[in-house]
Amino acid sequence: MKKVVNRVEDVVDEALEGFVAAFPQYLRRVAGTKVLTRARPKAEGLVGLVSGGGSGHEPAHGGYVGYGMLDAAVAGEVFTSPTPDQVLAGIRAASRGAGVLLIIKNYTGDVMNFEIAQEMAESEGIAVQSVVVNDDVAVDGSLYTTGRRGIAGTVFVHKAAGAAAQRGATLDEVRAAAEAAIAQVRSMGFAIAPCTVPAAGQPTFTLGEDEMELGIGIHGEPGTERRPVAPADELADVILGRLSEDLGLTEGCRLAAMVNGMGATPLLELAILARRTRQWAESAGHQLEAVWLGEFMTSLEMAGASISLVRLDDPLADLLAAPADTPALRQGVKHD
Amino acid sequence: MKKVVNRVEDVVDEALEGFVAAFPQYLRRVAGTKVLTRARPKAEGLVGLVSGGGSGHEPAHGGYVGYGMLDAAVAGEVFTSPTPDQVLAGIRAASRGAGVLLIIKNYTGDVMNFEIAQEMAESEGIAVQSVVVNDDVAVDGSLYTTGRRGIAGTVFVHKAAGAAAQRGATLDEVRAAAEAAIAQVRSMGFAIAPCTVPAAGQPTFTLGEDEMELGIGIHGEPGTERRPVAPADELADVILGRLSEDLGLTEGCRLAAMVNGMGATPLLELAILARRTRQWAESAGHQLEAVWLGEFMTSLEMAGASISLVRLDDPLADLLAAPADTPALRQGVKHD
Amino acid sequence: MTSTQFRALWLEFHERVRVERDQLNRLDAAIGDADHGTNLDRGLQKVAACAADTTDHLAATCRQVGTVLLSTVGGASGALWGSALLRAAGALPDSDTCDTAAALAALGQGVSAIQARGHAELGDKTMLDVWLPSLEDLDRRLSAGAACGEAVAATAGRAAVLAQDTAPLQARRGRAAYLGPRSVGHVDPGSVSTALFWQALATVLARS
Amino acid sequence: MTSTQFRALWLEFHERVRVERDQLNRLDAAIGDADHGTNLDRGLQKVAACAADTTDHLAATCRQVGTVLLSTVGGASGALWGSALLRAAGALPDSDTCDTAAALAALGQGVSAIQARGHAELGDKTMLDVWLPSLEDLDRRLSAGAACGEAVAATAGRAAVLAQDTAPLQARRGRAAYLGPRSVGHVDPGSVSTALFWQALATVLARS
Ligand SMILES: Nc1ncnc2c1ncn2[C@@H]1O[C@H](COP(=O)(O)OP(=O)(O)O)[C@@H](O)[C@H]1O
Ligand SMILES: Nc1ncnc2c1ncn2[C@@H]1O[C@H](COP(=O)(O)OP(=O)(O)O)[C@@H](O)[C@H]1O
Ligand SMILES: [Mg+2]
Ligand SMILES: [Mg+2]
Ligand SMILES: [Mg+2]
Ligand SMILES: [Mg+2]
Repeated sequence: MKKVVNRVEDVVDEALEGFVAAFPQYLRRVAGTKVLTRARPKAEGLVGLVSGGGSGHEPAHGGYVGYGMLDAAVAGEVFTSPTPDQVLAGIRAASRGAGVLLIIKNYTGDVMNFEIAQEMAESEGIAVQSVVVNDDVAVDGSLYTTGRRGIAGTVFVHKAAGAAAQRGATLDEVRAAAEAAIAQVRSMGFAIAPCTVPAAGQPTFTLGEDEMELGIGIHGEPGTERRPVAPADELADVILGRLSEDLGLTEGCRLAAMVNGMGATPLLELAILARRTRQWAESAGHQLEAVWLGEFMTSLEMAGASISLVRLDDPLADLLAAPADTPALRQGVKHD
Repeated sequence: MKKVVNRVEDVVDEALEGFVAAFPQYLRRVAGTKVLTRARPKAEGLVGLVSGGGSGHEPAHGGYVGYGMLDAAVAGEVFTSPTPDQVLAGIRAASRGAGVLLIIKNYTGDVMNFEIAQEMAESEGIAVQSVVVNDDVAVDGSLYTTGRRGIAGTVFVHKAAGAAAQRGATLDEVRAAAEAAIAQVRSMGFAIAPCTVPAAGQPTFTLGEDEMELGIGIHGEPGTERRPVAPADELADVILGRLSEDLGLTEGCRLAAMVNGMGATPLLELAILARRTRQWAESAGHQLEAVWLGEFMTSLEMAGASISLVRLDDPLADLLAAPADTPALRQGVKHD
Repeated sequence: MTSTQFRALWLEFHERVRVERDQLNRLDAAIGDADHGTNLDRGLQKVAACAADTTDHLAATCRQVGTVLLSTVGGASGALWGSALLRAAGALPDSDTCDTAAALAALGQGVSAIQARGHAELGDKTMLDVWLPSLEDLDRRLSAGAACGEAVAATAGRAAVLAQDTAPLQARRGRAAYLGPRSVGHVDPGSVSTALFWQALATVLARS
Repeated sequence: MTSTQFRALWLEFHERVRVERDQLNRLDAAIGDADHGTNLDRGLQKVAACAADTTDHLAATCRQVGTVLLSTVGGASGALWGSALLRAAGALPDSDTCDTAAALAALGQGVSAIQARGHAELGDKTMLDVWLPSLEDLDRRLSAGAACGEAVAATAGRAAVLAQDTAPLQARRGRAAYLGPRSVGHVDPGSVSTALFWQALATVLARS
């Protein structure tokens, strides 16, 4: 295993320090925790937003802390959900007197640890609500009692809820905005090469020279299906077909898309998926109003990508287009 | 070779289509060329900025086309400098009547092809000047008649010259701003794993499990030195020491830094380098006014990173901090 | 059980997890995210460090172990082990020793907490597939009059078998559930670590 | 040389580059960026396609080849070959045939253009390390009275040796220069493709 690290045990801690070192205008670290919070906290009386999860998904989640998105991001060890005391510290840091919304990706560990933290915060008198993102269509929710996973589409939820909170919506309204986004977002990913968790030192799986995994999550785990590698357009078509079917898209829908790199896939290649996504939308008669192209929620140095679609209506389109100023997502630059 | 591509011959073309598909609010493609230009061209009478080079460095160079940075980016095949006719198309697209500055990275191929294009454009009556970026300290310029390579520090030059041009500086002034940035920027990179040029199908070099290349360029080529892998802090220290020595830094300098991922190195790991960069600056008594952390100029899916330093004075600090609104670099978001 | 034994139990459990750490990670890599060994090892190391400088009574020690696990393990297993220990603490006395019945009750409470927190059932391919039948197994042996130490030793052996028996199951809870049919044929890592806990308990009881 | 031979020369050169494409890439991978074979092959493929539907005179054909190479090869070699052909065209007549002296003059002009554009000197480990001595070699043979076809065939053989002789040199121009002492021990890819050009020329002349 070759990594740009010092001691494997210090990776998360040093990376958090590094984010603050790089983005002091955006981020502070809550002392003694793995929580990143806004350098310039939002005004009192606005709803706070907390998300987080295991590390290894950078820029998620610390990269989305800032104006118009999250107020605190809680980091666990690599691919390991954070512990309740850390989430509690995040809730406290995000609280500005109007309640806090937790945006949780649907994994057993995340859900349970955030749930315990929520109970703790409530017992301290902080109003906390939570939403669980489950955008991964690779997992057929009806088959498993755990439901579907949350993957890259979660960033759309951060953005929508963040914009609502920044505008002064109440806790109920912010939760409703998040739920409206969750209801309309679907994602699916694939991997052509695995990643190596620093503490484990071994790739999470091995693939033959002509094999890939379809339906992967974001924790280096194998997908729902192993299959021969396929051209980019074919992969995009398979995924877009699944997303579209699951969303029940009929002709002429308003959509936003995300083409998300898992870590090692060059932007050059991701762009080829973006091209196909627009071709697909055009041939299906949809209106593709935004494409987010880049690395939004990664799996360390896994090679592969995920595509997300979100069906828009006026309010959701508006929230996604609102200004945001965070380390990893900025829009709404003022031109002279 | 596993890649997210269709036909290997179409990679660059399809990726360019993909960038426009993803960023129609920023980018247009000059029909029949590999040139990306601004969707909303700058006002007449402003100096145009053109850069470019081989593909495989994404987000460079198309990602920097937009308000406050480039007016046109010219893409060659993967790691191959673009041809003069393409550069000429870029110059024409960028020209708003006040002349055009070419920002060239110092590689024989780039310099010659841009030079030929410059001659062609001048014969068409467009005033063209050019600067050559040579920030790579790994190559000792005094030994080789070719001088040093241009690598990731080039993006600082795009930013500085772009801000000057956007503000209405004359061609001479914009060139002077670019040259002032070039004079103060130094970079050096390393690789722990090679990349594979799609058309070649083979990794550009092979490394043992404990080996790395120090002093790499951005074209998948081996570095100036092969050495055993080292902890992140040690790598950062070696590079920062070289940059500092080469810049002749004394105590208390004003600096900006870039920690640039080569493609496959997770942001989690790059952040560890950013941490060390700030530690180094503090212990050396420098004032680190900005850290750019992310992937700015990549080598496909190479694993590794480069660090750049730029010594600031008031004008340069001001140009680097000016608003920019491009697919890959945005700053100056308007808060409500 | 005495509070000294209780502390020894966690040192012993840690030792076994430490030794099996990479194997637990490998099991988790096959159907999860390759961190189960690292997670437990990290938490138990902290527990062991704390255990060294505490002389608290049983309930307080158990609560401390729960708090430490909750705040250091992370992931599904951290929430579950933490919840279990915090609940079990409520069933233990504020004294240095307790009888077998109280210890059994605490164990039962802990397992209920795992069920309440994780909503898993028998056969879902989780640690409960070891916890539930092994608790029953121990109960049966004690009811049949076996000595405590011997009964636990036998149950620990059974737990190891139960852990291996998770292989043919298809996961319906936790991360492995996302693999659907592909989870079949792999042993559940949390079940293996649970079996290690039983072995640690047996070892500690055998010592005295 | 006739314009038909000139066109055949480019088809023949393309064929040789196509066959050696991966080998040229491998040579370039060692001290450059692994694209020299791909670059030349791409450009020559386009040249071959254009050559098929043109019946122009020598100068025009040569100018066309230069323009195509300039706009399709890219990299250092594209700028150099393109510049060379455009300059050489100036030394060729607007007719279907030229004598050996004119052909030699054109070749010399082309090589001067490579020197002017690239500022390399003999021994810098570039294609000039084949071009300059092989031009001299050809000159010598012709002056000594050799027939044109035989002289070129002999020079082509010499060119192949010259290409291999670049191995011990340390690069001072082009991408390989950045490797400094590490460029020693590897053959220069542009020199090898230049030798292929000489072989193509020899083959075409031998045919008539
Ligand atoms: N809902 C649940 N109920 C009981 N045990 C569970 C549940 N979900 C997961 N587990 C157990 O947790 C183990 C995984 O723990 P670990 O790898 O540490 O956490 P994570 O799955 O979050 O990475 C599984 O092997 C399984 O035994
Ligand atoms: N300045 C120069 N003068 C002459 N030949 C050069 C010069 N620079 C490079 N070359 C030749 O070009 C070859 C490399 O071509 P190619 O790989 O196609 O371009 P690039 O180096 O831009 O990738 C080298 O092997 C060398 O022979
Ligand atoms: Mg985990
Ligand atoms: Mg090249
Ligand atoms: Mg796990
Ligand atoms: Mg090359």
